[in-house]
Amino acid sequence: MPRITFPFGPQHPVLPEAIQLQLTCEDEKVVEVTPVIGYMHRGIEKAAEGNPFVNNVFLCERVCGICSFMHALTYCQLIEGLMNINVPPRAKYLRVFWSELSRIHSHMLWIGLLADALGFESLFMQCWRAREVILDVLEMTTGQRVIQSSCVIGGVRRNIDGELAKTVFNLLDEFKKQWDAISPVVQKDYTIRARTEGKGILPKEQAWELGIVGPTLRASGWAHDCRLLGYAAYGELGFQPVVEEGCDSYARTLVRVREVDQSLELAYKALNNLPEGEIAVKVKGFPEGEAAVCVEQPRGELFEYARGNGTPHLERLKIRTPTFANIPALLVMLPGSELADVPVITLSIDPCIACTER
Amino acid sequence: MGLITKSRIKSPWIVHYSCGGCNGCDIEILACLTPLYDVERFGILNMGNPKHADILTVTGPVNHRNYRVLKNLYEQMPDPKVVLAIGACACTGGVFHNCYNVLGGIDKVIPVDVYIPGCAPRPETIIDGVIMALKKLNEKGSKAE
Amino acid sequence: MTAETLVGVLVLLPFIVGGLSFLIRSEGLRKPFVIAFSLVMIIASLWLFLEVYNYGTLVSNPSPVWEYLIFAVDCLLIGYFLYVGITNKHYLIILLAAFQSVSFPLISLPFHKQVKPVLYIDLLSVIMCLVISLIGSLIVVFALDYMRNHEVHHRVNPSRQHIFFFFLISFLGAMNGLVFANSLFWLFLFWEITTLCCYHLIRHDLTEEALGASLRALWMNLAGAVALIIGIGLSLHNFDTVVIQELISSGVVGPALLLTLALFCFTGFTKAAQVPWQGWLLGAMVAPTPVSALLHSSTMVKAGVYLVLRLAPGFVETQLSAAIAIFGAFVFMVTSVLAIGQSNAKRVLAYSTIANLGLIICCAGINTGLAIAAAMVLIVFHAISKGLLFLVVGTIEQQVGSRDIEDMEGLITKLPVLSGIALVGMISMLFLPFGVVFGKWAGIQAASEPVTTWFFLIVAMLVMGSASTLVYYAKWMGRLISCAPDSSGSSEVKAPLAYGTLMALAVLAVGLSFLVVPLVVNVIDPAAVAVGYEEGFKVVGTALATPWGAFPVWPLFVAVVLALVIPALVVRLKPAEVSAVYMCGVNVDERHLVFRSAVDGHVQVETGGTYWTQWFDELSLNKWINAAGIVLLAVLFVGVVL
Amino acid sequence: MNGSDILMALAALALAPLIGGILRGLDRILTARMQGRIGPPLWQPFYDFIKLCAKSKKASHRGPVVWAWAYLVLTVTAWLLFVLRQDLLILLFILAFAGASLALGAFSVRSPYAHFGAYRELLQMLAYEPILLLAAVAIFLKTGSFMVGDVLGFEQPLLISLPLTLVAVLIALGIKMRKSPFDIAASEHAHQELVRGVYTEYSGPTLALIELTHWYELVLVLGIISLFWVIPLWVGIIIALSCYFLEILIDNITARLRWSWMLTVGWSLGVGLILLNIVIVEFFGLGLRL
Repeated sequence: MPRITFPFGPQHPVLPEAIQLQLTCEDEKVVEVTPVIGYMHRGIEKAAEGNPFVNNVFLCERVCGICSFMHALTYCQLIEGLMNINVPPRAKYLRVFWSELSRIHSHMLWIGLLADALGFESLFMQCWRAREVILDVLEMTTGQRVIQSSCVIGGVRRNIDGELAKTVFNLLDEFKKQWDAISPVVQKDYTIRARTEGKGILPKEQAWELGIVGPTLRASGWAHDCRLLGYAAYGELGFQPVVEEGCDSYARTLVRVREVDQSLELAYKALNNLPEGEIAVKVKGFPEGEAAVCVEQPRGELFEYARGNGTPHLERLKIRTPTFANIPALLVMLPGSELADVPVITLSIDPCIACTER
Repeated sequence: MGLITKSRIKSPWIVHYSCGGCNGCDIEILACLTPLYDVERFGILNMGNPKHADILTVTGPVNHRNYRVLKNLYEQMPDPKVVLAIGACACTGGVFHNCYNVLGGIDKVIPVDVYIPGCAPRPETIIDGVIMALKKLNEKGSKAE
Repeated sequence: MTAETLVGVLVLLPFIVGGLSFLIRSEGLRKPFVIAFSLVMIIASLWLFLEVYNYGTLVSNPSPVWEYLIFAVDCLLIGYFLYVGITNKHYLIILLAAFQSVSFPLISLPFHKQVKPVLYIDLLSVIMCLVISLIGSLIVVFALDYMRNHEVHHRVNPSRQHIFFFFLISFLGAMNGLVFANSLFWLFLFWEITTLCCYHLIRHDLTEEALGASLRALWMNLAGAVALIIGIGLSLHNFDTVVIQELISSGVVGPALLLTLALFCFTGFTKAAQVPWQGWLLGAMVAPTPVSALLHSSTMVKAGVYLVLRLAPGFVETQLSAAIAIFGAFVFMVTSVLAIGQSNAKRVLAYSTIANLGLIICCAGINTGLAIAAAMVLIVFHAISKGLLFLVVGTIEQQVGSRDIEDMEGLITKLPVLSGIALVGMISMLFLPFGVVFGKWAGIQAASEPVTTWFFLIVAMLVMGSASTLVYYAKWMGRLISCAPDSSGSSEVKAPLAYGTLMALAVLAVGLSFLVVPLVVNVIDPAAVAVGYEEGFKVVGTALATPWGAFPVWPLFVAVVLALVIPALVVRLKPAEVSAVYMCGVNVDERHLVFRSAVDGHVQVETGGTYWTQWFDELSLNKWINAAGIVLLAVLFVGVVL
Repeated sequence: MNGSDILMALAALALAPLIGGILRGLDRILTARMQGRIGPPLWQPFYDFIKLCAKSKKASHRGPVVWAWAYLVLTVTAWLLFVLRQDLLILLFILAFAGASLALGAFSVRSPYAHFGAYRELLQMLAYEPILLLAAVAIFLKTGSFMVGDVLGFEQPLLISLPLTLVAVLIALGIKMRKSPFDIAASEHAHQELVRGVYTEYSGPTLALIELTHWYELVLVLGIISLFWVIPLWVGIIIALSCYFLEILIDNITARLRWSWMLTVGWSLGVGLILLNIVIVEFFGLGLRL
């Protein structure tokens, strides 16, 4: 059987980021996949050791520009754990609010990219248009569109109250209106289903064995979500993870679609139940000892570990990002698929290479 | 204004390469295509193939592995062509300036025509940068003729 | 020289020369001898053509002594087939040959009527004769160089070329005899001789595969011959004649006649390797390439379609005719589809041959003046182009060491002349304004006329087959022209005789296409008229027109010259304008198709071909296709009786 | 061919790219509007074309450039055959030659992306060729001729008796115009696994050539559609333009599907509809034959 071996990336129109998949096809069927990374590696963990620990918030949130808030949140929770800081309840609720908005904007972005890779241009445009509303909320409440820098050690930097809260509610309503028009299309459209159903199957058992995380895992039938740990205000808000049993790309799409609804609900809840009080506490001293923290990022479990030695500089910072855990899933899903499905399947784990390579 | 000049200014096709940034700028470039900003109004298309493109937009700092990719993409573009460094990292290395694997801004590898600062730059800024690049593109084009 | 002498030369000379070249063991001596023979054949056939063209149909009645000779040779042949069956323990062959050995004397011995005319040589016959003698002779000349190389490659010692040339050259005589014959007994004899030649030429290399393929070819062809004998028996029983012309112009079209004709057509289908008989032709591809070119594409398999075409006037406007058309169109479609999934060049050509024969049979089944003319056009041009393609593939195989299309990637840089000729051959098979596609065009036009109830199925199958043809040839052409920047230079070994033949055929394919107007108007149309049809084509301005369409010949040629020839001559790139291919930015350098991959390792780009095996898989499709073929054949016979 | 024919051919040569370019411009504006955007100016395709012409040449070797010329010249030939009211089948065969040239141009570079594109281009041709050829046959059955000239002189509108054929031709049109769900070999936008497939290795002036050819092709295909209502001709043109609009609409409400789906639709639905139409016309006498 004649073979076709070629590079898919690092620069490739369907990949917004630089990763290479070295593909070997027979006919249009993929028979071998070798993921090649290193095109985006910067060395953030090492650089973090050289920076004062307070500044690392800004470095960490630039691990990934899409879920930057989550990265900042994780790092802050890590240091707060290390230094036993009690974050005020209002800050916790605000953190949930921004986390969930980040999740919405990330999922909307993803649905758009999926539609784009499928050649469904108009859906891409509609998703991104709706996403702009969320970005407006983020910009209004934090001052920036994509890299908000609103989370600091000890709390958050900005408050949401009064007129601002009203505007935010209006914008969220506006988003909900747009989203309610988009979401049935994503779920029901014949062409989207034809392209995603049964593609990139990740069997339930295998998903667990490979240590897959996030929506990819939940689409294979596991109710695993770090938010169940109850960090920030999640313990008080209460929620059930979204689970799908389909194990295919369509199920992963559905998980994300339903998570947008869920996140919106959580955001409303968080904002409605904002406790009164301070939004940050002052940080004194330097981190010492070890701590680890898990946060559910849009792509799955984000794990950070730090060791402090009582100086302004951390001795070690370790970031394990969800995409790193999910790349093995590609090696299960891609072989045997058609070349036309490679973008769909690759996107279905929502790869964030900037995260993975740090 | 000659027909060629006018056409050149009205039809900038873009190829985008994400060097080693954080994605923030990449999604802002993509956002430029979408209804709120709609750069196709200016004839700007994201082609995804260096052989079709006039403008190379680069985000993120170069590192030891991707500088060859960047160079190769630049070489594959037919003349006249311009390069846009989008975001602080692409301009200077930005927040990653002290990372061990980062060489710095992309001007370490290829000539940059327009620097667009910001972390991440807003879509409006990016569009502004592209318009500035067009002037340079036309200068290069006329010089070649 | 009278016309009858010419006929004698064309039929008997090959046997004599074949016998002599069996005796001449020296290659040096054989070469000029065979070349001279080829010239004689070409001249004689042209001469005969002019005779018939100028003075009309030629009938000839050789002395009755020949009848005895023919009977004797027939018996010998059947006996030999029986012997082959027994020595190979091939029960099917034994069965078929035994049946023949009983039935043949049974029907031929009691028959004592004077057959008149024994030979009936009209324009259709001489067109076939020209194809056989002209292309056949060229292929024989080609074989001179080819077989020497072949034996060097396969380390055959002592040489077995004398056996090869004996059968190859004698075959030409048999074919000429076949197309001239009007008596069914004569036809039967020559039919059996072609079967014999085919059998021996396929098994020439004596490999296991070759032996198996030759036996398969033998039993399938014998099955056809059995149908022929039954047909002759029926003809004798019902009409008391063995004269083809009498049979088809008897005027009474009843089930008895139709059944006889259907049996003959069935015989034709086996020879033309129509579904479900395609297996023997595909197997026959193990034979040396000149055999594939001569027997299995341009001439012997044409005997099958010739027979159908010859009989076509006998079943005009019957259900049999419609059934034949549907059958032919079906074969055209399915074999074209099957060819898409093939990577063995000779197999692709074999499928393409079967498809084109199906198309010709379909035209014969449509059975209007236009359709018959289209069929003749196809016979002529297909013979040239396909003969050329087979020879090219053979030559490529000798130089590259493979007949796999995958190994022909980028051949245009390695073997520029040969690949150029191959491209000309394929373009002439595939695109307007070249002859084969002209025939296809005329065929579709003829099929569009609702002469039968099922015409819409016929035309649908024709267009689907036509689209499939485009795919597999274009794919192959794509392999040939696919160049990498680091391709090495030419390494061609140009054997003069082989290359000369190839050039001649390529020129013939293009030149005759250019002359299609005079060809059709002066030869093909009169040939169709001579067998009793109305004129298919007329000339309107510079175009060749059917009643419903027009084929502007030279404007299309101008277009093709402007489109391909001039750009190919004019377009040049400066060194500064040459750039590497797009490889996602990880090219290692400008000249090599290598990219950087994991841990900066260098990986060679592979660009293997695509065959869509999940759709066009031969094995899984075959059972359906064969079943459908059998059903259609059954319909053909059932339809006759109804 | 007489003087007026020559004049007409020259006019057609000059006008087709103009009309095709404007239609493409309209397409881009309409597409943008359907996506909630404003879109480029109407003349955008011409700006793109001129800009591409002014770019420097780059190619792997001369093969693809030669085939690009073949693609252009053959498509123009088909267009001229149409304008000079020649045989529809010949026209379609030449168009097939042109399409194959595009694939061969992609084949002639050893680039995996171009090769994938070329293979898919061939599959596309496999899917739409039978539809177009059969449509010509259906038209023949109504009008009694394959000549465009005779079709133009046919009194009764073809659409009345051949509506299903038009639907089938719409499928072919979608494939030919590279619109979703059929933009399998080369999508309008590059965000596809093949990096624009057959066009990957074309750049600058050669890409402009191909763009120009697309304009001719578009006008030709719309011209063929307008044959469905020739008296008065403006109705046919309106029908053709509505079909074009419909394609743009479908493009915007569907994702790209796989080649196997396309082939199934082409060979079953496309061919089936025309056959059904032929059967209805021929055997149930809806619309008498000449």
